[in-house]
Amino acid sequence: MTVFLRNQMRIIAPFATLIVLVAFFSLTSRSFASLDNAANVLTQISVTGIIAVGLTFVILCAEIDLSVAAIANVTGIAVAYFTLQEGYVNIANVPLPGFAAILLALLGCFMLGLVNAAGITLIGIPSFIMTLAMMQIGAGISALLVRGQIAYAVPDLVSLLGAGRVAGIPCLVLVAAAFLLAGHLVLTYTRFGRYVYMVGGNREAAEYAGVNVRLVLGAVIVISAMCSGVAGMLGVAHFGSAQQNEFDGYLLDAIAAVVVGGTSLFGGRGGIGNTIIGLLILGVLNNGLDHIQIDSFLKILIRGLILLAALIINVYVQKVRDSA
Amino acid sequence: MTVFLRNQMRIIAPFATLIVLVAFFSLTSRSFASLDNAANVLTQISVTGIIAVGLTFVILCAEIDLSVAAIANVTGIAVAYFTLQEGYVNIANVPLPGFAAILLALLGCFMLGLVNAAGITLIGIPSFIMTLAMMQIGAGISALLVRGQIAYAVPDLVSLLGAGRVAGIPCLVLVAAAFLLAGHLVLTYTRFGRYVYMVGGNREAAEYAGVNVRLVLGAVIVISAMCSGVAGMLGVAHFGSAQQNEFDGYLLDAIAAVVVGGTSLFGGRGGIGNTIIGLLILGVLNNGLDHIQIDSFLKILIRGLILLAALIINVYVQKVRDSA
Amino acid sequence: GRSEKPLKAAFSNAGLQATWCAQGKAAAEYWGKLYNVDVTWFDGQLDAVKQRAAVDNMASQKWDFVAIQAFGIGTLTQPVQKMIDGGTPVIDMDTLIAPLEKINVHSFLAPDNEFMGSAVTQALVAKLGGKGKVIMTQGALGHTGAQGRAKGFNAVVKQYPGIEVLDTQPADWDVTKVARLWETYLTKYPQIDAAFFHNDDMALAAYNVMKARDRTNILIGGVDAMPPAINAVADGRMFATVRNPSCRIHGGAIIAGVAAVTAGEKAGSGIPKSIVTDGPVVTKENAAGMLWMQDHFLI
Amino acid sequence: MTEEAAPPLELRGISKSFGGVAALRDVDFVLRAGEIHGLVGENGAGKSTLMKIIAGLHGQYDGRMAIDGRPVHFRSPREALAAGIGMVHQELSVVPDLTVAENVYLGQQPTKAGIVDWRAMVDGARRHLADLGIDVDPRARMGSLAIGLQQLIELARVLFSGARIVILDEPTSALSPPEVQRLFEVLRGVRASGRSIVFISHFLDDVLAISDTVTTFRNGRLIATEAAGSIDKGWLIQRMIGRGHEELEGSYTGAIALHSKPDAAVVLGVRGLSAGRAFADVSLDVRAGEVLGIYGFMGCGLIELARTLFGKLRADAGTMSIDGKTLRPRSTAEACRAGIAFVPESRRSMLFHTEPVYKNMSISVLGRIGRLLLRPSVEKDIARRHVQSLSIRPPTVETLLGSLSGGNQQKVALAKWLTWPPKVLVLSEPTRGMDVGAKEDVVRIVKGLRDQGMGVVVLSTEPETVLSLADRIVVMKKGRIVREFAGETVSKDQLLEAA
Ligand SMILES: Nc1ncnc2c1ncn2[C@@H]1O[C@H](COP(=O)(O)OP(=O)(O)OP(=O)(O)O)[C@@H](O)[C@H]1O
Ligand SMILES: Nc1ncnc2c1ncn2[C@@H]1O[C@H](COP(=O)(O)OP(=O)(O)OP(=O)(O)O)[C@@H](O)[C@H]1O
Ligand SMILES: [Mg+2]
Ligand SMILES: [Mg+2]
Repeated sequence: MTVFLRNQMRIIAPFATLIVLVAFFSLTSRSFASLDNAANVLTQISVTGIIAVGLTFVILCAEIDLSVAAIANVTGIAVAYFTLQEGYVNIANVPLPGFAAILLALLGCFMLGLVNAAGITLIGIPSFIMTLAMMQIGAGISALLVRGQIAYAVPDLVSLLGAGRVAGIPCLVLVAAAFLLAGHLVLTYTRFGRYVYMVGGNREAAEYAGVNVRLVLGAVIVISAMCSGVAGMLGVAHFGSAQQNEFDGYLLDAIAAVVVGGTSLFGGRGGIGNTIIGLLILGVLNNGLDHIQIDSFLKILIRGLILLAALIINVYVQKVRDSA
Repeated sequence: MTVFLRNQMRIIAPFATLIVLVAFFSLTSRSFASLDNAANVLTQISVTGIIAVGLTFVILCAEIDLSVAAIANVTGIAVAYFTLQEGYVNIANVPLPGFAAILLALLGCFMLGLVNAAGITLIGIPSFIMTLAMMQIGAGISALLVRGQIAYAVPDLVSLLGAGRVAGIPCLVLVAAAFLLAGHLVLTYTRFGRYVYMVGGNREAAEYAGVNVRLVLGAVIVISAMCSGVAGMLGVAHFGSAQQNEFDGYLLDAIAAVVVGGTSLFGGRGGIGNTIIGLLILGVLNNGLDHIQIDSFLKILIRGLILLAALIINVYVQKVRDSA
Repeated sequence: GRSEKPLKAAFSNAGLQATWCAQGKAAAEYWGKLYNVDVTWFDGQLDAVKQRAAVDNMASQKWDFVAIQAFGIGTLTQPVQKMIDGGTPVIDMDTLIAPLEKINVHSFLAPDNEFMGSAVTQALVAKLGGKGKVIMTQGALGHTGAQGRAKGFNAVVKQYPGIEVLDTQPADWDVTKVARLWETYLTKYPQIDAAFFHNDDMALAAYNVMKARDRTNILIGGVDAMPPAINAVADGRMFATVRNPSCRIHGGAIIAGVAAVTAGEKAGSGIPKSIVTDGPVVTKENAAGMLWMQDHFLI
Repeated sequence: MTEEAAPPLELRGISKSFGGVAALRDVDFVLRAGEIHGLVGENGAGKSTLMKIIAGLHGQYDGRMAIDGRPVHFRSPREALAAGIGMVHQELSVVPDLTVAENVYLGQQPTKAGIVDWRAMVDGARRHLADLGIDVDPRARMGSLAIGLQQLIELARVLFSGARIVILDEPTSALSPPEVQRLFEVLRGVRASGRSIVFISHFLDDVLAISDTVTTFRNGRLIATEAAGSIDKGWLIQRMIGRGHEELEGSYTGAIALHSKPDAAVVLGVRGLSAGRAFADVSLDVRAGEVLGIYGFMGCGLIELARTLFGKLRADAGTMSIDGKTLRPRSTAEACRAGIAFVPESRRSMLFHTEPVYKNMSISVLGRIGRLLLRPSVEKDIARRHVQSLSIRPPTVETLLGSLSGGNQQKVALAKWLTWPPKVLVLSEPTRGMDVGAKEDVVRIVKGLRDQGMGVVVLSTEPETVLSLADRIVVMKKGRIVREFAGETVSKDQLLEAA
């Protein structure tokens, strides 16, 4: 095998999985393979996609962030909290001008990211449990802000980006694409991006080579929080409401997207390309299962089994690559 | 500091946290410090406790099992599925004699554990994502078995162990105590237990010392599944019903108990003693917050913050220990 | 009537994350103040295990009466039985704590989910003139409320051969799943005339998707009739919803509790074992009045 | 002081301790412009610690450091790098998942307008590697290369990073002799450009050959600094160990006569063993009571062969037998049960640093001490015996392994196989990174085991090690056995030639 092909194996395996899924659903459902539905799939993976960009950075560093969904939720709720709500919304909120609301919400998720980063890099709490605690803290803040109510209004800009369309294309998809592209460029073409791979590939070597490992780790955690925050804000606009636990399902989806795409949980291998494939695999899987007539109770199991199959393929292909 | 004291630091720090919590709640609530409530706390941590025994083995080996709650749920549902239900329960189930139902349910969770073990040790999927997939598969099987309905009846033996009392003490507490004790004895006094610590401490070294590392890892994963299965069965008896997603909350609780107790996520350090303290900390925290007058929405946040505080203390004390 | 000495009551409901439950809490506290009852809340956090722990803790304290909405049927039986055995009247709200023959609660105040489902469906079908394509989006399949509402829906559509049911997939009360499902539906089905949702939150989320694709001609029916939905009905975003009277149930629990303590009402004699607390269908015509009653915790 | 210019690097009164253990005591060290400064000393003498202080890895120490006369105190490798100090660490530190090119530029990827310039990086890497005489595709994945190559690439990184002071901590331990010669040429080139080099090695001949000045360390103290031209190996050993060096030196150099035992029973038979690209068609016989040495250059398949014998790697073809019984180990546990024992080359991967000594010794024999239950008192008794017979310091079995010195750790690693002696003991690089004194201990222990009738296989890239231990020697080259020496006299040169 050529060096090039071998290097590409990490992305070829998930890609094959994706092709198989698309072919399967195209054959079993008449409504699946349409342009309109392709747009659906893209919209459906957009929020996950924005979260997954940050998570890719974190996982490339061989860390994990379990607080992404909670931070998305807090930020979405916060931006609504600072927006004037309709009279029937029963929340004692603090209406501010749109830009102020957005800034405050982003500041909020930045702070939460900073707390995560401090816990992990300064105090030395493993990221798994630091972000587990942050997940609870995020849920707590969300609960305090909305107090069981639902808010609907968000600033116009957020609403445009989350629910608007430009030339027929949902802005949300464009934003997600922009985030993915930016993530890819940063990872591939900036020193910081290369440091991320170095820190994930061999933390000690990175440190010896003069990389400020703590700073890189901290930055990566904050980036993850910021991506989650943006995803949460736009998600609230997209779904039309801000409420507690709204984004809970996104934690596993985002992790699964990154990992199914072929990025290694042990760090240093993979990238945004893999994440995109992973997002598409999960997006097609979730969307496709809605298109075929299938026992609702069976769906959960099938989803789990396909996930497992994708993982097994990834691992085997990886072995082929490593031994070649 | 003496060697002895230093070795004990890993348990002293969480213990201090526990004492502080107990003192705090005793002072702020009149109903907290009662024998009756102590029994409450013990009962409430029993199901988590049984799960946490298996999880302690897994985490000592520097692995993780995210499928514990899902496997508990499947097993609980399975044992009910094989039991004759009242006429108003609308599940097409397969009634069998009690002992057969119990055996089948245990066999079921054993098989799921085996699949986990095979994925991790034979195929080489990282435990984090293997058990993530298993979590979905478990949820899928649960859904298929109960199909949105609720089952109530379980075999008499399960019902006795999960909901009965002996000499005024809930059997569930006794079972949990037995599991914790057995776990402690196995970890401390058997060859297998030593291997668990060694595999967690330095996997490669264990392998070069002739330890069958795969076997130990596989065993530990299966033990975790079996503990979860038993917890699920007794949990169903304790709660009085078997339904989908009933045990979802136990995943984070069990992980938190093990980690807050001071067992290292990086393996090789900690033990059942730590897990017991961790269980008590979480149990007292959850229970105590119900006893003081406090805004319900604030509770979630406070819980998260106390969790974080406990983790920070653990990490700092650990540093003191390591540097001393 | 109002209690002379202050009473202590404990409430627990499924989870305050849900607007319906949060409104119930406000109603219970409002009526509690009027009736001189001090209400302590034990949040179930939409988690059977957490609610069980909370109710265990409730049961180890002393209360004049207790009111509970179970998140998972059958999961609270033991502590509730303990309180009943200790002589505390337990009022069951909205969802069965356990099948009624298994436990002797003071009274069970609940809406008729089947009725709610059929009433809204009936309104939709009538508007369609008995002909058209409809979709039902279900709550979590394990939820008894969802099961009742689905039953009501099915009973109505069965009577109209002109009605075609296109899809009935569950969205588990989750607005993100609703959005995903409805994006697919709007792609898959060029014609959808009406949609019935097992609650309003899901209906409003789906409306969002419909609006994004200019498919707002779909008649939307929901359940709960919380203020945002009533407003949606008033301004035409939704066609109808049916009131699931949270205030009536939670306020009723206060009144039933006070009556049990002060007037010595007994289950089955003074107060029926089971009380159906139904609400009306809300359409443009009665929307304003419904909103006012909710503002004052009347329904 | 009457010097015209301050030295590039000057350390005064440096002391450093870890916990209660003093690693450096009051060290004065001066590095001059354009010199190669050799550094030797026993394991644990403090060489690496001093260098890590210079390179900014240990920010906390007592004493003063100055660069060009300016006082400095580095708290991170970044600060040291910025001041022109580059270090190649004792342990390989590369990023296996990145390309060769990026590893050459690790942490200093060239940028154009803030954007990483991949083309410049690949071209530059190719040029630098060519200077070291290495021909690899800079776009290849680092992890796919042999360890020796990786080591050279790491060297290239530091040598060409533009550092004014280059520290090499045992850079040659993974290199083949020709590679070492190439490295020396490059080092001389660096010296000629006026830069300074610190060269640490346990190969005293290498140190004497390349250095201008040599400094010896013992027990955390700087003992002496001399011009390399005026001293010899004996002098160095005397300073390093502080005791007579004659017998040490004897086993260490020169030609030795092999005494093989052709009539002893074969315990381990290997026929046509092959594994991937690592080695092919290896056939060996190991007899009871003899030490079979296997010599070869780094990357010739030694490491893989050792692991295959112990069941850690799976063979593609060929057979193994123990006492004539065929063995096809699928796990290390299986090999172990059949009577094979193994000590790998890296301390990090064979010991439990956070566990006490006795647990490190008993791990392999727990099943014999008690089938199901542990018997700590028996474990400790056994451990005490080994601690005494191997004179391990400190002589307590409860000490945490991590607090032992490297040589003592190495002894513990061996000790775990001594309770129930295995039939075959496979030692991979048993003396890598060990000082001459510790090497002597290993030789003594291994010969003792041999005399008890054990079959021993020693695989090493260090000719001295093979020569001092083996009764019979085979030489491996590119994964195949090319030569066997038995019952004759053999010297280092002959070995090198065969490989
Ligand atoms: N990070 C550390 N923590 C605790 N002790 C340490 C640490 N690093 C070194 N030491 C101790 O300091 C002493 C000096 O170690 P150092 O690594 O400098 O020796 P060395 O001369 O480089 O030996 P070698 O030739 O084996 O590489 C040893 O006793 C070692 O155990
Ligand atoms: N020759 C030997 N030298 C040193 N240690 C050995 C030797 N042979 C076996 N051992 C060690 O003793 C342990 C127990 O060996 P034994 O053959 O008794 O295993 P066992 O108790 O049968 O294990 P299992 O029950 O897994 O088969 C082995 O795991 C190995 O580490
Ligand atoms: Mg060293
Ligand atoms: Mg055996």
